[in-house]
Amino acid sequence: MTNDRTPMLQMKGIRKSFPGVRALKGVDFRLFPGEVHALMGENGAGKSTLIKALTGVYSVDEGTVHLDGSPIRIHSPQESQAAGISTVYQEVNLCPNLTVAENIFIGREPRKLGRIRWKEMNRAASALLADRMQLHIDVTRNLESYSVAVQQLVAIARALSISAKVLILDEPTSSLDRNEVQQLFAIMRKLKNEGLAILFVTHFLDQVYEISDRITILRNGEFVGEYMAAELPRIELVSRMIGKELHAFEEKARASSDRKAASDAPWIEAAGLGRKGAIEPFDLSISEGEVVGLAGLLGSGRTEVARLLFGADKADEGKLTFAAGGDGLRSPRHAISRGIAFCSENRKTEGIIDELTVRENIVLALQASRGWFRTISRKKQDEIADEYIKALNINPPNPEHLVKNLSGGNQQKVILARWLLTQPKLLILDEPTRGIDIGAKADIQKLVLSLSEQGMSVLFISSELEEVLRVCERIAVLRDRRIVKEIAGEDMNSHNVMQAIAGG
Amino acid sequence: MNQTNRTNLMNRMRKHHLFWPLAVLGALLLFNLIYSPDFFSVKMRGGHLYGNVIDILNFGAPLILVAIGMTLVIATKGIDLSVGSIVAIAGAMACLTISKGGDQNSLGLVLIAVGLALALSVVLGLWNGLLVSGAGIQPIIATLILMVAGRGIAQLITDGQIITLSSPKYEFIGAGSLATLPFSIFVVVAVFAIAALVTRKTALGMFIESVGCNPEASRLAGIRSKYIVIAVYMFCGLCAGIAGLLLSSNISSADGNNAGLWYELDAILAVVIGGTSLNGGRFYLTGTLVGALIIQTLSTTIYTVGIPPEVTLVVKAFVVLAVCLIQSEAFRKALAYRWKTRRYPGEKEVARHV
Amino acid sequence: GNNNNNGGNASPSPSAEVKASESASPSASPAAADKQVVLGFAQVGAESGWRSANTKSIQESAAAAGFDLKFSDAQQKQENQIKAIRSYIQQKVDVIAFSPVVESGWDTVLKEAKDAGIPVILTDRAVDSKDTTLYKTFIGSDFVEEGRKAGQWVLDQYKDTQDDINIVELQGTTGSAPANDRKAGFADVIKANPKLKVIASQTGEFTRAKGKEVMQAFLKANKDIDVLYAHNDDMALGAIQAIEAAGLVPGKDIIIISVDAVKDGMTAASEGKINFIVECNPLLGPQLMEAVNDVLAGKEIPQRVVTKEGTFTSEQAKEALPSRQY
Amino acid sequence: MFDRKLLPIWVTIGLFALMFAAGSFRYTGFFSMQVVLNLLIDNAFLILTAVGMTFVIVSGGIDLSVGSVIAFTTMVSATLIQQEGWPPAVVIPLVLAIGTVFGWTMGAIIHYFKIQPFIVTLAGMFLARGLCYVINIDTITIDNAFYTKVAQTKVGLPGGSFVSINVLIALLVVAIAIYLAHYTRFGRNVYAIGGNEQSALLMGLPVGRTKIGVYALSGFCSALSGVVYTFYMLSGYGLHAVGTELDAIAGVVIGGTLLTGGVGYIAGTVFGVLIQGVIQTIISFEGTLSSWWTKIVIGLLLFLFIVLQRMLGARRSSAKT
Ligand SMILES: Nc1ncnc2c1ncn2[C@@H]1O[C@H](COP(=O)(O)OP(=O)(O)OP(=O)(O)O)[C@@H](O)[C@H]1O
Ligand SMILES: Nc1ncnc2c1ncn2[C@@H]1O[C@H](COP(=O)(O)OP(=O)(O)OP(=O)(O)O)[C@@H](O)[C@H]1O
Ligand SMILES: [Mg+2]
Ligand SMILES: [Mg+2]
Repeated sequence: MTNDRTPMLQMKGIRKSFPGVRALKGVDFRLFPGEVHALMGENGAGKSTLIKALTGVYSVDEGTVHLDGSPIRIHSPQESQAAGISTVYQEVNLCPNLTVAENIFIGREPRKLGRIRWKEMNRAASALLADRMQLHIDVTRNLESYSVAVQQLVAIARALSISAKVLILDEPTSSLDRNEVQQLFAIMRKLKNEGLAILFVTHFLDQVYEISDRITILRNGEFVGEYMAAELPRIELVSRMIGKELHAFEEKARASSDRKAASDAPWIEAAGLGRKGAIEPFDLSISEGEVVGLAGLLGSGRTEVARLLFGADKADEGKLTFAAGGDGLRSPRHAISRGIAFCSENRKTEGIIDELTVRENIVLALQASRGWFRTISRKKQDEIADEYIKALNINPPNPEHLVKNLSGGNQQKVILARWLLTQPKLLILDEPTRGIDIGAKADIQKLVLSLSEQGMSVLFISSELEEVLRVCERIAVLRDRRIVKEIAGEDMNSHNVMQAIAGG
Repeated sequence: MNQTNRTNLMNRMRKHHLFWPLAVLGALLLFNLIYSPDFFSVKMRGGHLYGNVIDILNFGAPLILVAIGMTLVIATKGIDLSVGSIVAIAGAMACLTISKGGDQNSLGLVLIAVGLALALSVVLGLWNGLLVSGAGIQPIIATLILMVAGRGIAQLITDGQIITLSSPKYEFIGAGSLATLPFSIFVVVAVFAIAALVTRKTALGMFIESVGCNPEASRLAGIRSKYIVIAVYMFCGLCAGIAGLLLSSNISSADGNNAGLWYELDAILAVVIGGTSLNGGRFYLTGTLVGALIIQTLSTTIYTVGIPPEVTLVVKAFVVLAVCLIQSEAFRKALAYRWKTRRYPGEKEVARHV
Repeated sequence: GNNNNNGGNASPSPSAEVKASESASPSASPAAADKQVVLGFAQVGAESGWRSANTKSIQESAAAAGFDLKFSDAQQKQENQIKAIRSYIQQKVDVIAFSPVVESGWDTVLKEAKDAGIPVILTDRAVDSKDTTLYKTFIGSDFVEEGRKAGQWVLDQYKDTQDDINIVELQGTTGSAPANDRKAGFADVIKANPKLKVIASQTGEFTRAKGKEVMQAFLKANKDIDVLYAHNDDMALGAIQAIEAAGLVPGKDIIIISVDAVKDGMTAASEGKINFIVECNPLLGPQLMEAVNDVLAGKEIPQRVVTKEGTFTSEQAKEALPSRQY
Repeated sequence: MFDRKLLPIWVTIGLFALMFAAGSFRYTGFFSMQVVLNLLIDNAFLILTAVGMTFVIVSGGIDLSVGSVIAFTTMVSATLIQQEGWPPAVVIPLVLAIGTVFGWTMGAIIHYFKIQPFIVTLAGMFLARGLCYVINIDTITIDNAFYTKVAQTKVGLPGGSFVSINVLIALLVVAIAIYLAHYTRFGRNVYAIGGNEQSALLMGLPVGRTKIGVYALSGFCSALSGVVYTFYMLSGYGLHAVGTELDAIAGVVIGGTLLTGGVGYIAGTVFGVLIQGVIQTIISFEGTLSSWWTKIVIGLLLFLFIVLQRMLGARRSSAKT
C-alpha cells in the first residue's frame, strides 16, 4: 500500500487569508511518489491558492510543509524549483515577448562558458515540443504569436523538461482538445512510473478518473477528505465537492426532437468572409434562437471565425450581412450596437480588467454601449452586480472585490455576466467553460439552452466535443483554417464530427 | 465594544489611499509650525488674506492644475512631457495678444486672449492625443516632440523676449483676489470639481481606468479607447493652458523659455505621490491634489527655513524618498515585523481602492 | 563706430590670405579672395531676455559687417556647444566665436580648432585654459566685478548706519557662473562693514516667477528686510511684485539692487522701484565683429577686451531710458 | 535569412542613413568620415548612459538619475584628483564603484519596498545633483596629465580621420552590452521580467536579483559615462549633463525599445542616440536658425523620423498572426 511509504510532500494545517477572504482554513495534503493525485473543488475552493502557498508565491499564515520527510520553508518559486518542484500555474504564466524556445528554457539555458547557445536551445525546444507534445511550431517566434492552447502546451513542456521530484499541473487541460489531453496523459503516466509525484487539478471528472490514483477534495478553503480514486464514486465526489447530496447530476442533453432545423431566415450571414493568414473565406449563417457550434483541432481557426464575426479583426474579403439590414462591422463597438457579444477565450488579456472591481467589470460593456454620459446609477449597478453574482454563483459574492483576486473560474463567470447583461441577439462564446467547475459548467450549458429558447442566437466554441454536441443544433467543423463541413440534425454525433475534423 | 469600533475606524482610515499622503503633508506643516509658530497666521491685508498658507495655495495652483490633467493621462497608461511647454505657450499667446491690443486693460481683449490661449492649448493636447492614439507612437516620445518644439514655439511667439503687460484685468486671474482669497484658488477648485464630477459621476472615469488597465479588453468590451485617450490628452493640454495663464498673469509677463520649466517632472511626482500608478489604471484625483500640495509646501518650507540653495536638492531628495517609503506597505511592514514577509514577492500589496 | 565696410578690410591683408588658404579653400582661386568671411558662433541658449538681446546684436552686426554667420544654439548644454564647434571646424569656417556655458572643459576642442588653423574668440564669459594661445581674445563682462559694484553701492549707502542692515539675496541658477561670481563679488565687498548682513539667500533661478515666489516667502519669514540684492533684473521685477503684494513700497521700504539693466529693469529703476542697477551689456556684436576683422587681418589684439559697462541709480536710469536699445 | 524581429532596427538604421544622405546633399563638408566620427566622439557618453538605460527600460523600469550621476562622477573625480591629488588609478575605480552602489541602492529600494522606479530614481536624481553642489558649487578644472592625455589623444584611422579614446570605450561597452543582453542569463532574465514580471517570478527566475542588478548596471554605465564625460570636459561641475536622462530615454525609445518593457535592442539604442546627433549636426551646418527655430526644427525632424519609422515598421505588427 502506498500509505505506508513516506509522502514525497506533506502539507499540514495550511491556513492562508487574504484581506477579506479566508482562502485556506487548515488544509492537509499528501502526495506520494509514483502517483497522480487530483486536487478537486469548486471554483474558488482554494486549489490554486494551496498550490501557490506550496511553491512560495504566497506566504502561509500557519501550517507546515515537509518535502521528502524533512520540513521546508519555501519563500519563492525560484526556491521551489530548486527544491525539485516543477509547476504549471493555472493562468498561462510565460513571457509573451520571448521566443517559444526561451520560454521553455529560460533560467536553464544550455550554456558554454556562460554564453547561451541559442542553436542548441532552439533545437532542444523543437525536439521537446515535437516528441512530447506532437507540436510542430517555429520555436524562434515569439510566444505571443500563438494561441492560448499552444501557450498552454509550451508551459507544460517547460514544466516537464525540468527534472523534478514533484510536478504540479493546475488545470493544464482546460484549453486543450482531446488529442492533446491524451498525449499529456501518456506523458504523465510515463513520469508516474518513473516515480514522479504529480499533483493535478482539473474540472473534468472523466479526466480525473482516467488518470488519477488519489483524490483530495477542498470545499470553501476547507479540507474535506482524501480518497482513493477507485473507491470514490463520481456522484459521491461531486456531492462532497459541493457539499450537498446530489441525484441526477448528469446534465440533460438537448433531446434530438428539440432540435429545430435551421430553416428560419438567418439573422446574420457571412458570405466568403475571410482574412489573410488567419482564416480562409467561409460561409456561415446563424438564425435567431439557434445555437451553432464550431468544432476543430487547436489552431484550426475557430477563434478567428469568432473574431471576424465580432469585428475584433477586420475581414479583408467577403461580406457580412444582417437580417435587420446593413452589412459589415467596423469595430467591436459596432458589433455590440448590432447586438453581438463576444466572450473571448483569453480572459487574462482580452477579458478581465484586472484592476477594476467585479461590479465594474460586469457593467462595463453595457455602460460602454450607453456612452459615458448616460450612466447607470450606482444603485442600479449594485443591483445588477448582486443579481448576476447570485445567478452565476460568483464567489466571493462581493461586488467590490477586485477581479484580479478572484479565482480563475469566477473570473470567467464575471465576463459571462458582462455579456449577458447587454442582452445580445448573438452571443459568441469562445471556450466559455474553460476552468469552470462541474456544477457551474452544467449551469452554463443550461443557461445557453434557455437563452436560445428566449430567442438568443449563440455561437458556441469549445474544445470539449461532448459539450458542443450537447448544446448545439448545428456544428461547423473547421480544419486547417477553413470550414470544411456543416453537420446538423440526425447526423450530429461524435463519430461524424470526429471524422470531419480528421478529414475523413 | 467601543474600543474595537475605534480600532476598526483607525484601520479603515489607514487603509484609505489618502491616509499616508495626508500624513506627510501634516508632518510638513507641523514641522513648519514648530519652526516658526506664526507659519499659519493669516492676516487681512488690503482686502485680501495674506499668509504662508495662502501662498502655498496660490503658488501651488498651476502645479495642481497640471497635475490634474497629468493624472488622467497617466491613468490611461500614458505620460505627457509637453505640459511645461504648453504652459509657456499659453502664457506667451495670451500676453502677446494683450500686448498687441490698444487698451491692454479692456475686458474684451483679455477674454479674447484667454480664449485664444486656451484654444491653442487644447489643440496642442489634441496633437499629442493624435500622435499617441491615432499614430500609435509611445506617449513619452510623442509628447517629447512637443516638449522640445513647444518651447521654441513659445519663444517664437515672444520673440525670445519677456513680454511685460500692464493689464490689471489680466493680472487678476493669477494675482487678484475674490472674497479675500486668491482668484487662482477658485480656478483650481472649479477645474478640480469639474474633473472629479465628470470622471466620477459619469462613466468616463471607469472607461479611463479600463483603457489604462487593459486596452485590448476595453476595446472588445466596446469602449472607444482611441477617443478617450485623445480626450484625455486634450484635457491635459487645457489644464496646462490654464496653468500657463495663472503663471503668466501672476507675474504679468510671459517668459517663453522659463515658464513651466521642469513642470512635467513635478506634476508626475505629484501624481505618483497621490497614489496613482504609472502603469495606468486606478487614479486618485484627490491624491494628486495632496501630492501637489506636498511639493509646494516643501518649496515654501525650504525658502522659509532658509536652507541654502546648495543643499536644497539633497533635502528634496530625502523628503521625496521619505514620502514614498512611508507610503510603501512593504516598508512599513519591514519596520513593524523586521521584514518577516519580505521574500514573498508574489503578494502584491492590498489594493488601496476605496 | 564699426559699421565700416569690413568685407574689403579683411581680404587684402596678406596674413589673412595665408590663413584663408590654410583653412578654407586649398585651391586659392581669384574668386576665393573676395569670398565672404564665415563666422561660426556657438551661443549658449536663449535662456533670458539678456541672452536674446545678445544674440540679436551679434546677428545684426554680422549682417552689417557682411559676414556669413553660422549660428547655433546649445540650449544651455556645454556638450552641445562643443558639438557645434566641432561642426564649425568640419565646415572650415574662418573664425569661431562662442560664449562658453562654463569656464572649464574647452581645451580639447579648442586644440582641435587650433590644429585646424581656425582662430577662436570668446565672448561674454572666459575659459580657464592654462594655454592662452588657444583663443585670440575674450570680449565680455566680469561677473565678479558686477557683484563688487553692487556691493560697493550698498557699502556707500550705509556707511554711517548704526543699526544692522538686513540684506536678502536672490541668487541665479545654482552653480552657474554669473550666480557664483555675483554672489562672491558682492560678499567680498560688503564684509567690510559688519553691520551689513545677508540674512537670507536663495536661488530664484534667474526668473520672475521664482523671484516672486521666493521673495514672498522671505517677506513672511523675515520681519524687517532692508535691502534686496537680485542677481538679475527679472528676479528683481518678480520680487517687486511680491513686495507690493505685502503692502510695502519697493525702493523705499526695501532698497533694491539688481544686475543687467535690461529694458524692464531700467523702467522699474526709472520709477524708483529699483534703486541701483549694475549694467551687464549684451550688445557685444560690434566689438566682436571688430575683433574678427582684426584677427583675420593679423593685427595684434589684447587678450581681454572688457566691455564698457556702467551703473545706474534711479535718476540716471530715468535719463538713460529713452536712449536704451535693449 | 532576414530576421523579421530585427526589422525595426533596420528601419532605424535606414532612416539614419537617409538623414545623413540628406545632410550630405544639402551641406558641403557634411559628407565626410570625420562628421560621422564626430557623432561618436560627441555622443560617446550619451551612448554609454543609453546602453545602461536600455537594460532598465527593457526590464520595465526607468532611471532618471543618470544625468546627475554623471555630474556627480565628474565632481568627485575632479575634487579627488585636483584638490586631493589622488591618482587616477584609484579615482576611476572608486567612482565606478560609487555609481554602481548608488544604482544598486535605488534598485533595492524599488524592489524590496515596491516603490515605483520613477519616483525612486527621481529622488536619486535630486540627491546626486544636490551632492555635487554640496561638494563644490564652482567648476573644477582638471589638469592632471593622465586625464589631459586621454582627452586629447586622437586615435587615427585610415583616411586622416580620428576618434577619441572615449569612442573606443563606448564601442567596447556596446559590444559587451549586446553580448550581455543576448547571450547571458542575466540579459534574458531582464527581457523576461520586462515582458511579464509576475510570470517571470512564477517561472522561478531570480526577479529581485535581476531587477536590482539592472539598476546597478545602469548606475555603473552612468558612472562610466561620467568618467568619459570627465575626459571629454576635463572638469567637474554640478551643472554638467543636465537633462541627459531625457536624451538617453529618447535615444532608447527612438531606437525601438518599448517603454512598457520587454522589447528592445542595444544596437537600436546606439542608432537612436546617433539620430539625435545627426539632427543636431544638420542644424549646426544649417547655421541660420535662431534659438527658437532650432528647437522647433529639432522637434519637426524628430517627428518626421518617428512617423517614418512608425509607418515603415508598422507592417511588422500587422504581419503578426
Ligand atoms: N491575491 C488574492 N487576493 C485576495 N483574494 C484571493 C487572492 N487569490 C485568491 N483569492 C481568493 O481565494 C479564494 C480561493 O481562490 P483559488 O484561486 O485558490 O480558487 P481555485 O480553487 O483555484 O478556483 P478555480 O477552480 O476557479 O481556479 C477565492 O475566493 C479567491 O477569491
Ligand atoms: N498545433 C499547432 N501547430 C502549429 N501552430 C498552431 C497549432 N495550434 C495553434 N497554432 C497557432 O496558433 C495560432 C492561433 O490559432 P487559433 O486561434 O486559430 O486556434 P483555434 O482554432 O481558435 O484553437 P483554440 O481556440 O483551440 O486555441 C495560429 O497562428 C496557429 O499558427
Ligand atoms: Mg484555480
Ligand atoms: Mg481559439
